[in-house]
Amino acid sequence: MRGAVIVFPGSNCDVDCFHVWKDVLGQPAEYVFHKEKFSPEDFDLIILPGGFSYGDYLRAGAIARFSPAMDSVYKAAEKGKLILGICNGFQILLEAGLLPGAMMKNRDLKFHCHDVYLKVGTADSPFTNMYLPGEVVKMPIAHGEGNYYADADTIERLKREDRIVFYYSDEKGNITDEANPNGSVENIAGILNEERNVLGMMPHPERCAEEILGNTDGKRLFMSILEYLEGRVKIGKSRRS
Amino acid sequence: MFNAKIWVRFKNGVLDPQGAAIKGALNHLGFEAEDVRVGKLIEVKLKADNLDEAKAKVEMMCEKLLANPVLEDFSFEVVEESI
Amino acid sequence: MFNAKIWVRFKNGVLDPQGAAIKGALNHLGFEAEDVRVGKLIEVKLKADNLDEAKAKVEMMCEKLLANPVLEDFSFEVVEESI
Amino acid sequence: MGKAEEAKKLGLTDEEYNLIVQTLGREPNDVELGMYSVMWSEHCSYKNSKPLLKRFPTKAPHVLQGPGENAGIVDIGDNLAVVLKIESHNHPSAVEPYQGAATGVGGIIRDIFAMGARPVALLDSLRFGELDDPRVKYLFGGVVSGIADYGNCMGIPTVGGETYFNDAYKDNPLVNAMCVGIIRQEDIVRGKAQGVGNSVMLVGAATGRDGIHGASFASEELSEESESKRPSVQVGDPFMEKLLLEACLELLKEKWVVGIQDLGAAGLTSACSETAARAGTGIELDVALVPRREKGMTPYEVMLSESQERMLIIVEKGHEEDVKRIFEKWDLYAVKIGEVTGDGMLRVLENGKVVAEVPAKSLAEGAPVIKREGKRPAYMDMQDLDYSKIEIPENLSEVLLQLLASLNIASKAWVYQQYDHTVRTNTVVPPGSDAAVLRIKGTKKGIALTTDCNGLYCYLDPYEGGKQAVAEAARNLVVTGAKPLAITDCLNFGSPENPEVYYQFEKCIEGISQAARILEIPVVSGNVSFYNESCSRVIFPTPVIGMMGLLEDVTKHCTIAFKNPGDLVVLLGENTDELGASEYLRVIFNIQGGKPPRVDLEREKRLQLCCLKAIEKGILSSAHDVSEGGLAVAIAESCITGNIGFEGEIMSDIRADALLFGEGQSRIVVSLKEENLPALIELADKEGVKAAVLGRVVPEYFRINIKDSKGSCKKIELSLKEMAEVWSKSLERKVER
Ligand SMILES: Nc1ncnc2c1ncn2[C@@H]1O[C@H](COP(=O)(O)OP(=O)(O)O)[C@@H](O)[C@H]1O
Ligand SMILES: [Mg+2]
Repeated sequence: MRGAVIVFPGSNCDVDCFHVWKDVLGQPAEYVFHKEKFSPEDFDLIILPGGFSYGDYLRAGAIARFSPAMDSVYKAAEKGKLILGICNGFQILLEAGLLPGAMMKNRDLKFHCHDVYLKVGTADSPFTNMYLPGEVVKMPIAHGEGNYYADADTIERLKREDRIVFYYSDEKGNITDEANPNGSVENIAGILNEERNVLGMMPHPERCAEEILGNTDGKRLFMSILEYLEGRVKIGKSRRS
Repeated sequence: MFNAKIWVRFKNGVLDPQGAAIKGALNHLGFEAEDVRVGKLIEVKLKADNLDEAKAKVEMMCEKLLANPVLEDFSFEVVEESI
Repeated sequence: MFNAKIWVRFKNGVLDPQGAAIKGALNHLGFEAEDVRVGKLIEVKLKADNLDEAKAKVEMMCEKLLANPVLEDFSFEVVEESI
Repeated sequence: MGKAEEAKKLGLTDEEYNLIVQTLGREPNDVELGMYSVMWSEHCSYKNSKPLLKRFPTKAPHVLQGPGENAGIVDIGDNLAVVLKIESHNHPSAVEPYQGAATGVGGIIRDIFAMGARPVALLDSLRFGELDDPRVKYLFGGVVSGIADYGNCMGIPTVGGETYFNDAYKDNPLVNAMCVGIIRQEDIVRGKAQGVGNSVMLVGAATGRDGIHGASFASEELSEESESKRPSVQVGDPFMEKLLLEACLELLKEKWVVGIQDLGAAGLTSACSETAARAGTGIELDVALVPRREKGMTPYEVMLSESQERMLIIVEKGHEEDVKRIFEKWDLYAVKIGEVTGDGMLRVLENGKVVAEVPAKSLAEGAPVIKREGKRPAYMDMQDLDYSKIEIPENLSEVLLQLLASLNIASKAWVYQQYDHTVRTNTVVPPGSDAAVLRIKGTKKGIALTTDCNGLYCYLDPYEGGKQAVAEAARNLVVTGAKPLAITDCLNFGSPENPEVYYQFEKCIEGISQAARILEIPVVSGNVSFYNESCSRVIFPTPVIGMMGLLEDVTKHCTIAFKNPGDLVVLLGENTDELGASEYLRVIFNIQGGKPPRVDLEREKRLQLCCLKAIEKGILSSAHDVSEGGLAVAIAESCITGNIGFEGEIMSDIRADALLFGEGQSRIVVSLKEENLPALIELADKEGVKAAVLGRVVPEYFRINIKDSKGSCKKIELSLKEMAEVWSKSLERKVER
């Protein structure tokens, strides 16, 4: 399955995402430079990687969303292609309006780089079908602006539509304020769009997808994508019927 | 040439972590700060044919890029540069 | 109660990477920005006995905490809160 | 004012000024004088340190580039090489901690990609006064976030470092940054302006009035006046540097690139004169062609500006457009500012008119070397301490808790969790162990990295302290399973004009050289930072050792954490009756004195070999060297990081506190499955290393009994939870309060 990794000026997890899709999952991968457009037909999966696009100056993701490549991302999203935004990629998706809400500085104003526990909110997605709902997994975070904000109506809707993919939790799956590294509303760490083909998340699954790195919890996210793309799982039925 | 001063503030109701931190620090230093909000001051020098056009442009800039409507409000002032 | 508006700006000549990036983005979007500088707008609500005291306090806050004299200048306005 | 007078104001001595006049055959003009004054400052010229630095062993078959270039290069096989360098940014950080530290990181990264290498890791070695002082707290917080913001934005993981607090650094903190890169050997480029007629191009950020005279600033002691010199601090733009990095690495794949040099201290003056001097050529450039950020800059300002995020590139004539094309892709400019000439002169024009003309070699390498005499500091005679007068505390458990809470021992997670240390997905052992380990994608290999130095040891005995820094750095690599390959050093000292400081400097270098020679680890790059003092205090002599080692098979790496209940815990090496210079004396008795622990280098070498072999054989579950806080702290750290307990008994006639908390060298605490013990003993016997079982890994609690031959008995008994609590939280509590 053909994967694209968009390279914005200041992206720095582009090589990591590329490496996972190509070397760990064994799938064809390509970099797309932000100045290029592409056709939605060219790729099955489009990854917006982490980093500091345009230095995160002004607001994280605010400037990157105007890149020519983003025009193609909008089209691809519309066509139902899978879009995965990790960290800065998530921030760009929010700024671009492909996902609801906004990102603020972490509440303690510090960059946080460490492992967190995540409770899987929904496994009913192209990205998480290999996890169990309610399961607790461990992934690293590395961000200074991961404090997710949305108004109460939006949150209500995200919940109703089962679009919250990960919550920051403790090791046992309790969603507590202590387990919230950045102040995100309701400990939200990742969300889907309405059509469930766009995922934005702050934790880095690509950094925990190999044995040598001591944790493979993130690999299942990429395997889920493959399962879905290769037609072995269907999603969304339970809710929409 | 026109000079615009743009203020971008968090909306009421949005918790401002930087403001909270500064408030804490100010009170620690013995100032009695009741409330602190941190926003951005963006100064733009721009070309336009006249003041109205300049204002319209600045408004557009804010809507498209400088402020995030989910979180922020903006206001601005534009003056013609005296040469 | 008094309301202070404080503007903190980079000194002239000091590199403003944020401003440069925003200028690039604005021009990319077709706005003709000649120059962009980004500063902070800090709004503080504080207690003081009178306007002069409030002003003196704000000046001190800026010097001690809000502005970094190595790189930044500040200016401010204080008004008494109308109740 | 006469020229000679002006020269003095700029920091040049009479002798230096006369030499300039003699070299030029005339009086220098203002621009030339400015250029000389920065290039001949200690910071750029190494005039006080050059002769002593020659004592370092710098050669080995695997050294591809030793000192003298932007960074050192080491062969690691598979046609790959590791590039490494450390640098100080002490004075800028003392004045503006955030930007000072940030631009320090930016500078060291440029040194690495100036060799053509992809930077893969950063380390930071930090020293501050005690955090009770609000200004120190401000400096510490600013420095850590400056490093974080720059490194994080660049996407280069900061995987290690050290953090010490001592009043000696109160006025003058130390901020040393190290960067490590990886390169294919055929891609190595050097900073040489070769080929007469080739084009000299400037790329990256526009030039402003930043940091003019920064190099001379770094070569003075800090005073009230330094505050007024503040405008010389630059602002870093990591986003610009990230683009510059990508553009340069893309460019350097081209065969027609002749040389590249970063612009650091002394800006264009330094970059041009050094590249020309290395190649034996000259450069002619026109400052009017240099893109500016500010209006009205004079040639003097353009030549001396230390604006960050710029590089000088020398390309074959005719390829200028190709360079521009690559930089345009990254939205950066590239401008031809001059040409390589054959006359050895650095000729500066402004709109075609000559404004300065000096021999490049004289600028870059001509500063007269200053020979100084050291004098043994008087305080060294007071180091003899009579320990018998120090009473062993009753409650040793309490002592251990106090040590674990000491900021020099407690976890540094508050620092390194602000650094992205996992980006690039190579970090196999993150910060928190003795050294970081990174895998090298596409090979089976890994590299291990550390920085080490104990300033108090170096203060009390500069020679032993220098030796110890190398031994400890090597030991920290070895316990991960890596064979030490190369040193990069950052020598932080007070004013060399003070004979006692010069003595410290000379002795530290001797100690480092001796250890490097016996442990067979060459010095491949480094940096000297003098004048780290204020009117009230001189810093401890602090020669920070950055070291890099190689693991042939990265899957065999080892960490400090105990892993399995039931594992045996064994001490490799011998306990000694040493208490001097220990954190124990400092924390419990407020004594900074005594003789620092002595390293027997031959014994150290055998110990390291034994540990390496044991890890290679796969018989160890964990390995952790004994350093600050001694044996008890080392065992406690292995417990806390493994979230598991220990129970053991030690028989010894060494006084209890020296046994538990003394910092005797050449010791490693390992844990292993019981069935592997015979193999370890056999290995230890063969290498002539003592191995003694200390106890076992157990769940949850921590208990050490010690007995002497007279049957008297002492013990430490703590719960894992209380130990973990103080060790993990002390730093955070102190900074955030
Ligand atoms: N400033 C820092 N930046 C990054 N990592 C740090 C820093 N200070 C300490 N560390 C990390 O914390 C751990 C303990 O450091 P230290 O006590 O100096 O170890 P050791 O005594 O083995 O040399 C190491 O992994 C080190 O890399
Ligand atoms: Mg150690």
